[in-house]
Amino acid sequence: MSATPAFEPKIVAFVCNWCTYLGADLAGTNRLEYPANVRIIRLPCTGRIDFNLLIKAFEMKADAVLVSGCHPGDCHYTSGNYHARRRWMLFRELLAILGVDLDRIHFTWISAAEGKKWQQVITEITEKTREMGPYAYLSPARTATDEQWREEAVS
Amino acid sequence: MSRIGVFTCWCGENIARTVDVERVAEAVAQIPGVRCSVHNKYMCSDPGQTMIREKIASERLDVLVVASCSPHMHLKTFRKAAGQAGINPYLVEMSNIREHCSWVHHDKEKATEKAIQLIRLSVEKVRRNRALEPIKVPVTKRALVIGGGVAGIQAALDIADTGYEVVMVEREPSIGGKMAGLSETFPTLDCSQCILTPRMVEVGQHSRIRLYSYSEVESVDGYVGNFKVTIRQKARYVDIDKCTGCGECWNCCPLKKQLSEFDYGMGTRRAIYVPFPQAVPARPVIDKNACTKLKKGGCGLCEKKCLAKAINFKDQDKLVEELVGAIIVATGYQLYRVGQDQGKRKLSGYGEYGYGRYKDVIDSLQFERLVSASGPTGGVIKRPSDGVVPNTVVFISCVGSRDNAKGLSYCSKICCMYTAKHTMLYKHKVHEGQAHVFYMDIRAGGKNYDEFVRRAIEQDGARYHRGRVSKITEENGKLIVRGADTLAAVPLTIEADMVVLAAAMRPSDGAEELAQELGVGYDEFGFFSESHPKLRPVETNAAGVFICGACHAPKDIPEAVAQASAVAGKVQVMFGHDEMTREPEIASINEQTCAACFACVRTCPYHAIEKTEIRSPKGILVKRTARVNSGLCMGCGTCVSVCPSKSADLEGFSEQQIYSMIESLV
Amino acid sequence: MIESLRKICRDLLQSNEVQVVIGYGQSGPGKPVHPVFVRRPEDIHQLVWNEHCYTNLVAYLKRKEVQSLGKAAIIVKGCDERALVVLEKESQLERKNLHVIGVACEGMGEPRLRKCQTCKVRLPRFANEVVGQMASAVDDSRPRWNELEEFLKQSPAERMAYWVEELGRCLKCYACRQVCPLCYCERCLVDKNRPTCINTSATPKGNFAWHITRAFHLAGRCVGCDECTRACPVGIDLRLLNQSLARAAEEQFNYRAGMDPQAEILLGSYSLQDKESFIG
Amino acid sequence: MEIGYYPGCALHGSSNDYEASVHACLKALDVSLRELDDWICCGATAAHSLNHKLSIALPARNLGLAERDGFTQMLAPCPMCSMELIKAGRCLAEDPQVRKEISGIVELPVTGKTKVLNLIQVFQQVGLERLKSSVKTTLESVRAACYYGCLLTRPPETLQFDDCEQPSSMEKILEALGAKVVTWNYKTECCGAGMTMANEETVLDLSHKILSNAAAHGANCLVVACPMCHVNLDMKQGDIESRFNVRHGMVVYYLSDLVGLALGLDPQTLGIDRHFVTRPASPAQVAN
Amino acid sequence: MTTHPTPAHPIALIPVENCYQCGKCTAGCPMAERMDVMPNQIVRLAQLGELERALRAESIWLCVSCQTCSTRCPKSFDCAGLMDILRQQAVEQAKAAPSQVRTQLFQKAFLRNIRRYGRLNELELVRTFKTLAFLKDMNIPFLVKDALLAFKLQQRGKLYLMGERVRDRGVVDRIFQRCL
Repeated sequence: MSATPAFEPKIVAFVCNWCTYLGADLAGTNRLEYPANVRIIRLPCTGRIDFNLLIKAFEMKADAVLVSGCHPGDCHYTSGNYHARRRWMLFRELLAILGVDLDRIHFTWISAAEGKKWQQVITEITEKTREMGPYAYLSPARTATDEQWREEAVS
Repeated sequence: MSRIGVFTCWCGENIARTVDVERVAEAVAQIPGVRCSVHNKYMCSDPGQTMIREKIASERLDVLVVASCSPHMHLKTFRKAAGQAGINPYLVEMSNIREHCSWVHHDKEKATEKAIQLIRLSVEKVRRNRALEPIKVPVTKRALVIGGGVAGIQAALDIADTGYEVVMVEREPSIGGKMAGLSETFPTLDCSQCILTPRMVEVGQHSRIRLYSYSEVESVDGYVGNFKVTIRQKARYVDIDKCTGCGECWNCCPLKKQLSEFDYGMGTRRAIYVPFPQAVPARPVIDKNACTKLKKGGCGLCEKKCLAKAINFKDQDKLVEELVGAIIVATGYQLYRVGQDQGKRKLSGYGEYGYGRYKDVIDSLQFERLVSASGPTGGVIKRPSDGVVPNTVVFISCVGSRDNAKGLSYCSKICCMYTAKHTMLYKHKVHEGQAHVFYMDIRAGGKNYDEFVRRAIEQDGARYHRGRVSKITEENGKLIVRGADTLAAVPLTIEADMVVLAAAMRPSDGAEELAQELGVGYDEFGFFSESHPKLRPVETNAAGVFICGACHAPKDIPEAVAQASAVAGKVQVMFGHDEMTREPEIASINEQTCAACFACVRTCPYHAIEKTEIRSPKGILVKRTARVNSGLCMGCGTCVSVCPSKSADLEGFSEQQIYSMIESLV
Repeated sequence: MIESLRKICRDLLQSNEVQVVIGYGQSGPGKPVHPVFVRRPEDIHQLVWNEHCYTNLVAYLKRKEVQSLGKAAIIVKGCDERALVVLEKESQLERKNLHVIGVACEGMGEPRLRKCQTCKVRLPRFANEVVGQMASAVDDSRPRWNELEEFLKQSPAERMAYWVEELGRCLKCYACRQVCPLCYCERCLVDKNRPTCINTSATPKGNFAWHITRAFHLAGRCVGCDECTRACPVGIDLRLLNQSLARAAEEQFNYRAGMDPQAEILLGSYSLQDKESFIG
Repeated sequence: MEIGYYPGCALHGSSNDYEASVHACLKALDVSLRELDDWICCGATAAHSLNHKLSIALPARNLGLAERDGFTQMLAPCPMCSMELIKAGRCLAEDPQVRKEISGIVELPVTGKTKVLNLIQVFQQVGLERLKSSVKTTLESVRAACYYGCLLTRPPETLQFDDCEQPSSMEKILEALGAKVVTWNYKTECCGAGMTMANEETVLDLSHKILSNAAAHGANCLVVACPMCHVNLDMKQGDIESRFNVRHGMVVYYLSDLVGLALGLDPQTLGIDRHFVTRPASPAQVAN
Repeated sequence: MTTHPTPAHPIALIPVENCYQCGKCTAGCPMAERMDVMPNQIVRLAQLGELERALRAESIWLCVSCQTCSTRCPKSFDCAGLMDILRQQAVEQAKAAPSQVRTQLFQKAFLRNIRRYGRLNELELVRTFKTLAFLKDMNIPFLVKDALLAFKLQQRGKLYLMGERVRDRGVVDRIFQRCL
């Protein structure tokens, strides 16, 4: 358990302007409280969220990254999220083989109506990340999740 | 080095309660480049905005960050304010420290810290904002209406009457669409043609409407305000300008036995024909698949008879171009084909109903012709097989509709009403006749609609059975209809003289191809998709393309007409200005570095990126590159992600802006 | 075999059907095989064909200096040809401006190269003509992902450790990029500044940023010619990265780059049915 | 061509005339049948009425045997059998879990990959052209009502054979043989199937309707490809006539009977003489 | 009393809620006239969890499994399949309609028969069935009814006194054991 009580995870959220950003707004209007660790980067559409941005976020010492946009079929630009979905799917494969900790990178669909879901997602991610402790991107040090992986692997 | 001004808002207590606004202002003031960091109770209020304008002047600020609520709330407000103070509106960014901070956190310490960071994000972004000018797109004040049914007619007339030109394209030889073939309309039972034909004539004679009948849209290029439309005028073999519509030709044509499309095969026409007497234009067309002259070079009687010399057997398809600013799709519907072939793979027909095998099993539009005073039987209900007046008629609803197994899951909405109408019309013409209806649910929502159905049952004695029909067979001249009455919980067999199937409504043939040509979305059934089901019901996701009538979903005449007028309204708003301004936050391509892999072209949801070639003055190919059509780009930025060399970039969310935001998170 | 190959090329040059033949040459027995660009019929003897002709000549088509030589004929193996298919789909070449001479291939190198052991396309499929024929049938029973699966048996951290170590040796010489038949950008992203999307420092960050980008830009495109791995002066096994994406493309989207000229480009299209189990 | 052969209980019992007919006319068309060794009953209605697992296992055992003997295709002339076999085959093919369990139960590895054919499909494989060319006595006096009953086409998504509402595959074959076919309404109505014993009235009613409708549309014989249908329409015809006190006298042929007659085989070899109804001029006699 | 479907209950595994009660099953059912509860009502009862009444219905035993309902169902609901499951349940829970006992007996006899020989032994099937039926209802006419038929079959060489049996009868019995 590498986490210390002092540790406050840094979470970067890349969200689309029309669904998830508004979902987060709704969470605000409904005063749904959640941890203050998330930093939202607003982009027009998940279609705009390039994998280089995610890498950059990790390089900038993000402990977890969230990518979120409109549910399939609801994209403000009709199909941006479909293109994104494919990209992410493959990108995760690449991260997996590189040994990047996939528990540090999250993908969700959150609509403008899902303020509640935004609250839950952020709370969960923050708690989870806090437990896992700071993310040493590219350090071969074994992490908590790694141990977990090992257990699953043997079982 | 830009001079940045940061204006932090209290939003009364909304922000100040959990965010120490003073501390935020002080902290932010330390960020390099920030020349002025102040706060105010209500930034969006007049005093607040005045403060912003004053500071801009006094501190000679050139870019601004307003830290208050969601940009969806007030970005426009503050950009306007800045604009008034002489700053380019696109040099203003907002930090959302209310919805995303003060309202969702209680720990003042953390909230304040976060607020500072959020503002730092925006400061880093705004540094790299570029002054942008709204894109001005000239508007061609002419509208194209595709489809000359009741919806198209309504839209065309509304637009033309406000003084704009309209181009109408109709696939059939005459406008009028399905409504022209209906007998009487629910719930008032007023004669369909009596309502429609005057409107058709108006279209035909309107000085500002150019009608292309017997024509189809071949291709559409350009973008909102500036479409170039190519129209194929199908060879008609009759010069409609010379033709006087006297009728000599079709009266002399020896080929009398051609099945009439207008009568859905219930009646016949000649090889040269006007689909129906009130046709607009009232000019004939030659059926090249029937005409002996065109097939074998014989006959040619009509040509001899025509004093106006309007017949031209050498006629060929012509392509004409029209420039328009808006496109209205009103391509309407067709009936689901009850027989096997649906022209669409995933649908299957009702073998069990024997449509096509039993002459007296007909669909609802065929029945309309049978009861129509102008129909093949002059309005006398005679069954097709032997012309006998049927004493028992079974009407079956939901044929194709709400039948997942046959491929259509949706309700066609109007069948309940017209079936009730059919039973009445039948009863009014055959007094001793008995109408039976097999239905699943009666959906009669609408002004005087349910009353209408009750009338059919209570006054005109239609017998309604709640259940589907399983099979229809023919035995010695009778149609044996095997259904069920689930309310009585009995199987029910009725010996009928005629069966009328309320077949489902489907989009017209070619709807999907047209949608693709226009870059408009459509659902799994081929119905055009509106851009927002509640707030933008007649717009599509392709700017400048609108939809009305049954091409959008099954609907009845009043709805189609209402939608058509709504579209007209939208178009009038658009044509109210000489040019349209569009948000300048769109994509652009660095043509020097573009490798012409055209990944962007493939992924752009709006087909807004084109393949182009850069040529030297001598015309030698220098290189190929992608180029953004600023008239079409909606600024989603998908192209940026797929561009391997990042030659594509997006104003307002440029690579530089985003990266510096991320970097500011250290 | 080689004679018929030379004859075809000689005729092409003589008839001036093409101005240059891109093929394999060898300065002498046992000497390394290298690409040759034959422009005169009399030089045709320079062409050789043996089991050391493993390089993928398609990479030379993107070179301006080669393009300047005029219409080319290129000698390809079944595997190399896949790269041509991708390039054509990405409108980097027009088939009519290129004469493709396919050569039936039993596999290259002694012992066989890794890519050859699981090769499925030993006969070129779209070439103008194919020289030689297959002695043995293509056996596609061979499991293709062994190394990958072996590698994935390690824990994430072990993998990370491996790559930090491996990529740590990267000199940023970009040979992997240069030899790749599918890296044709006029200005590579890594050379772009304002902003610098890819950290160029020779630190783990920099190394990962580059190699992630290189691999991912080949997602659904890499045809597994392994030129990058072969060209790497410090012997980083880049093949693994390419394979992980190739396998995903195949298993998730049933897509193999350069196999079906009709198929829509993987990352240029989408399907409503795409899996999204990983999305919350 | 050689294909596997699963007779099913009926053809080795009271419907031995059907087996005779199938054998004779397929032999004449050089289709040799290899009978599945030690096959067991498919379980029929009883199994799927009383125990689902059994209704998969019994046919699965036979599919297992077929795979063991390397049959790629197997003819099951009884539609009930072929339907049960195909249904089981699909369950197995679709679900590895089921495959595992059932293989255990039937003590044979079984994947369900064997293609099970009904009689019509075998004729289709022989090909209409081949049939045409090998006709010896044309059947012009035949005005057949082709009766498919239930299980030749239903359930359609399991069987994937012909059009379940308006099947026409038998007609095509008969027309190729020069016979006339009538269009009628009861092609796919049920004759009462296995209820013959337990619920006779039902069977008599349903079969009566079928016979009457065929006659009403001018048929001089019924053509079936199912032993049960034959029992109900032929063997029971006497009882039907006495129950409704009518005279049907409707000859009921197996499809293979008519094919056989056209190929010039004699009624005895085809087992036609073992039918119950033989009264009106049989096309064979007309032909000679 | 009503048995509500539980996940354990096989009925819970079929999507009864898909049925929208259009009645096309009833309309096409060749047996509907004779049924006490219409096919669509059977499905309805299943939807309501009123299985008791469905299980005791005669209809499920009148169903001839002709598949017409399933084939024409606009919601592709397998009505015939439901009938099978109900029959199985009815027997397990001993709720089968007494009036339809013959059908059940016949099917029981059928299974017993093939369990013993691996293949159907028609003569024995009739024998067992008739005896079972007789023991139930003591109906002599029905007992002797088909005696003449046997003779007619005999004439046509269609009667086998000794039916066929498979060599490996052990496996057949084991299959039954494992399934029942």
